Formats: sequence, C-alpha cells, structure tokens
Amino acid sequence: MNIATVFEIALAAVVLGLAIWTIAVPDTYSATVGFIAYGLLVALIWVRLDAVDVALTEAAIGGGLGGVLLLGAAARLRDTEAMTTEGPSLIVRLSAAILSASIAAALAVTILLLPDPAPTLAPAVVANAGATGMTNPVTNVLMAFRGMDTMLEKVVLLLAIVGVWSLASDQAWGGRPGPRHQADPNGVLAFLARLLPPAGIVVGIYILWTGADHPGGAFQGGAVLASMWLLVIMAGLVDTPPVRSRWLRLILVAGPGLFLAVGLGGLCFGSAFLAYPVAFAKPLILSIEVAMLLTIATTLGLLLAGAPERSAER
Amino acid sequence: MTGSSGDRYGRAVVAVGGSWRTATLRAAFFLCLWLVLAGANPADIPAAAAAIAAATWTSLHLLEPSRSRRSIPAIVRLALLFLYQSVVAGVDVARRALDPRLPLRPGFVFYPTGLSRGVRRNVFTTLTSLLPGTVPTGEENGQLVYHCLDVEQPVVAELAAEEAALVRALYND
Amino acid sequence: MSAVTVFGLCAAAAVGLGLYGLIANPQPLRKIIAFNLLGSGVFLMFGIVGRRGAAAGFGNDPVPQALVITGVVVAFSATALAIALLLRLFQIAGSTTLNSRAAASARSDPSGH
Amino acid sequence: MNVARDIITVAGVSAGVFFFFAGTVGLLRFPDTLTRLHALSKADNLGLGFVVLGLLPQTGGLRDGLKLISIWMFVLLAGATVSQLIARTARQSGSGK
Repeated sequence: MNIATVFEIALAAVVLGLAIWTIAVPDTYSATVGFIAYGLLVALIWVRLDAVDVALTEAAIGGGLGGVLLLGAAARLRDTEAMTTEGPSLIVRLSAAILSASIAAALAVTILLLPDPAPTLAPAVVANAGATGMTNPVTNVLMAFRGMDTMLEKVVLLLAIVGVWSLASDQAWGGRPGPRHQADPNGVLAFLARLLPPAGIVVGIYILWTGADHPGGAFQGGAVLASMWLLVIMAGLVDTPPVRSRWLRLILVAGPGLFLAVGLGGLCFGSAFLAYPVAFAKPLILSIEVAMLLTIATTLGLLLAGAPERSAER
Repeated sequence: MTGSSGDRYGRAVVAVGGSWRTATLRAAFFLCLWLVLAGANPADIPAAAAAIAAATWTSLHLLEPSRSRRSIPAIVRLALLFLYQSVVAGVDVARRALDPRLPLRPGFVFYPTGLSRGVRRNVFTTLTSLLPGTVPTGEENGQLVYHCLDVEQPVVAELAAEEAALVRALYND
Repeated sequence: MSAVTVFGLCAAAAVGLGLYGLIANPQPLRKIIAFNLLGSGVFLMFGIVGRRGAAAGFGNDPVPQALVITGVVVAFSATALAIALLLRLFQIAGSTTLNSRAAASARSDPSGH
Repeated sequence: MNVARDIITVAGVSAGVFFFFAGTVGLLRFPDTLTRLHALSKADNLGLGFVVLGLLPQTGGLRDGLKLISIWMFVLLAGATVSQLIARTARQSGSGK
C-alpha cells in the first residue's frame, strides 16, 4: 500500500464522514456547512480521478455557488426549525434505511464487478480531435461531439430562471430579485468587493480561454464571474437588476440562442444539426463559448439572487 | 459582466474621472496577472485585451483613484515588515496553541487611528489582521476595536508602528 | 485497493445516505441537501467509470466527464428552483412543512408572516 | 542541485504542515470564537506560505512560481477579510466574551 492509496482512503473516509454528518446532524445550518465541506473535498476526489475539468466545476458550482445558495436558504428558514414537524415513524425510517443500504450495497457490488477491460470512448475522442482545432478533450465533447446536450442544458438553465422568476408576488412582478443588501459602504466586505472583482474577471476570462486546450471552460469561468457579481451585490455596491430589463433578458438568451443559430446553420449548410464547418470550427465554438460565458455568469448570479421581491423603483 | 446590468443602478459607483495614469497602472497590473496565468502567447491577445479592458473598467468603477503619493522603498519596507510580522504571528499562535497550559489573556484593545474611514482604514485593518495576536473586530466611536490573544503585549505601540509604515508607503500626503 | 475501488465504494455510500436522508428527513431543505448528496454520488460513479476507461493518453474518459459537468450545472439550477419554491412557500404559508394538515393549521395562524 | 531543491521542498512543506497542525490544535483548544479565529487566520496563512515556499523550487519556471505566490496573496486577502467579518459578527453577538 503506497502513500497515494493511504491518502485516498483518508480522503474517502473524511468525505464519507461529512456525508453522514450532513444527513444525521439535527441542525439544518450545520448540515449545510457539512455539505459545503463535502462538496469541496469531492472536488479533490475528482482531481485524484484525473478529471480536473470536473473538479473545477464541482468546486466552483457544486461547493461554492451551491453552498451560498443553501446557506442563504438555511439562514432565512432558521426560524422554522423550532416549529418543525415530527419525523416519519420508526417503521418508515427503518424501511428507508434498509432500502438505502441495499441500494448502496448493490451499487458497491456493481462497482466491484465492472467489466474488464472497461469500455471507453477516449480513443474516439482522440481520433476526431482534429475536427475542432482544440486540444482539451472535455471541451471537444461538450461543444462538438455532444453539443446537443450542452445546448439543451443552457435551455434548462433558462427554464430554471423563468421558474424562479415566476414565483414573484404580484407587487414584485418584473422587479429586483432578493433583498437589498445594506452592507456598510466603508466596511471590510465593501473593501473586498472593490478589490477582488477586477482580478476575478481576469481569472474568469482566462479560465474560459484556456478551456480550449487545458482544463477550464465556460462553466467554470462563468461561475467565477457570477461569484464576483454576487460579491459586489452582497456588499451593497450595486443592486440586482430588475428582471424586466431587456438587456438582461438578451444576455440570458444569448448563449442558447447563438448555439441554436449555429446548430441550424449546420443543418442548412452542413451535414447535420450542430455540424460545424471544419474550417471555422474553432472560431465558431469560441464565439458560442463567449456568449455562453455571459449567459452562464448572469444566470448563475440570478439563480442565486432568487425570485423578484421588490418592485424596480424601490 | 459585473457592470453592464448592475452599475447603472448602483449608489456607490463613482464617476470615472480622467485619471489616465491610474487606469494605465491598473491595466498594467492586470496585464501582469494575465501573463502570470496564461503566459505570453500571441494567440491569446484578443482574450487578454478583453480581460484587461473589462477588469480595468470595473476597477475604475469600483475603486476611486487615489491621489496620494506612493514611495517604492517604503512599500518594500512595509512588505518586509508584513512578512516578518506574519511569521512572528504564526509562531506566536502555534506556541500558544501547543503549550499545555494554554497561555491566553484575551481581551479587547481600542486603537485610535489617524486614517480616514473607508479604503485606507480597511487596508490598515487587513494588514494588521495578520499582526501577532490581534484581530480587528470593527469600529466603535471612531476607534478600531482589536481582539487580542494577550492584552499584556504592547499591542497599541505595534499598531502605531504599522500605521506609520503604511502611511509612509501609500498615503504620504 | 485502487483509487477506483476506494472512491467507488464512497460514491455508493453517498447514494445510500442521500436516499435515506431524502426519505427520512421531514424538513424540505434537508431533503434538497440529501438529494444533492445522492446526485453527487451518482456523478462520482460516472467519474469511476470514466477513470476505468482511461485510454489514449487521457487519465479519464472525456465523455462521462463532459456529461458530469453538464449534470452538475443542471443539478445546481434544479436546486436553485427548489429553494426558490421553498422560500416562496415559507413566505405564503409561514412554514415549510410538506405535511398538508400541519400546513393548513399554520395558514390559519399566520405567525411567520 | 536536485537534492538541494528537494531538501528545501521537504523542509518548507513540513513547516507548513506543522503550522496547519498548530492552527487546527488551536481551533480545537481555544475557548471562544474570537480566539479560535486567531488560530485559523494566523497559523494557516503562515502554513500556506511555507507550503508555497517549499513548492517554489519544484516549479517549471518563473511563471509557475508567480502563480503559486499569487494564490497565496489571494488567500491572504480573502482570509484577512473573512476573519474581520467573522470577528465583527462575533463581537456584536457577544459570543466572543
């Protein structure tokens, strides 16, 4: 047993401990904190699995932005914890435990009995890498070989934001999401929000740009930009935009819209939906990615800001 | 992104003055950051230009240009002092944490600072949060409130020395 | 024991724990967290399969990786929608219980509003 | 030459691990939020600094070294800011006394 294996077992044990804590601890706030720590350590597991692109996404979106979302909800719902209803009966919990344990056991057995040699699509990805002019295999899969998935996922983001907005009350319809953050303009949070975002913008754009050839891409860069935007909002330096703003809506549909347009172009002039002409594959993919970066950053930020709660004037 | 939809509605956004010098300096800083991240590669020029332009624009909107004179030797001295202090601070905390008797005399110390509220005071508290045995916990009646691990240490004198070094380096006006 | 086995068992346990929390915990926010835990376990399984499919110079099959990245973002947007629903429920009903009888009694006593 | 580099790395990373350890011990042993904050903000920053210092000889070039150092600087900035925010909240809620 070498040192890497020891490290892996320790990492898995801590992750498992945090998962148990997240489920078992009575206090919701502690469970949320436990889940954030879990998400960040799972990102380390992804690094150990040699999936750095996923690790970046997991740390930025799963651990970071998801953590902010859950913490915010837990803080707002803290008062309801006192009047919580009693849990399900012992029989229900016991059968749930048996069901969960047997499913976990079945999955574990499956993991141990996976076929050898394992099926893989990696050689196919390598064989077709020349078609896009990019060397990051994951970006190739996301943007070209399984571009349909990625486009539909943008549509899912759009549907989610429409769903969140539709929860606004009549008075706040089309207004500004979330509460107005009243931080001290001379305070240290405002200080960080003045200092950090410009550097965050450079990092976010770099992560997008380097995604063509190295781990990174529009999701990870968009998450960085979204968090910078949220920092400025939480420090009270800017307000959330009213959701009826035309500019905002234009940015939100820019990513999926451009993706769809390029896809239809492939149908008209090329061989199939989303078939990029080989000569322009890289510039086309890059322009889709730039539009996607803006869309993803705005969507993630607005999903975190929540449903409109105030009219645009206030 | 940070600006396009939000800044028009903001309160604390300052007007962009004609401070080209500040803009150039900040753009140079962001260029350095880009070069550290991505390296020098001619193919990167469009992305680098977009990143630097967006970052500089945001930075000028978020943080007013400062008009005070800076002194490079004093900045270097401040940086060295800061490095030395953070080593002392870490060793101090480690010693206290590992000592079986747990030698702590925690308490609050009030420090009257000469720095104006806002960015200058924030820079000062951020630097001093890494001083040995002190954590800034906010302000009360115009004084900074520090929490100390050991109130018998000469905390106020150390803070005053740090403030003097900071003023010499950045706010010499 | 290889990394695949260690993390694979970890992923299976995460799925089980998430499923248990989803069923057994009465609070909706805890159910959302549990569901995310379950999803994270499933994503890790993808990672395990991809790791075993390491070939052609990659340490992990890029296709499952790309699917997981898409999945993480979709899971995030679903979570955001679920939380927005929950907060709206709390705003209207003054409680977040999913039990219809308790919700009716909370509505007649709008203490949280 | 390589041996000297490795010695610096081992020494730096070990020193870093020591300070992380000491910070964690402080986090567990110190009596209240504010004193625990000292342990975290001071010892962990220094620990990360030593880890970065230890890794510098292993980097491929100047750029990677600068990247490591800027990571440390960003962590310092974030850590200093967050510790002040926690400290302010802890003092106002009175749990620091």
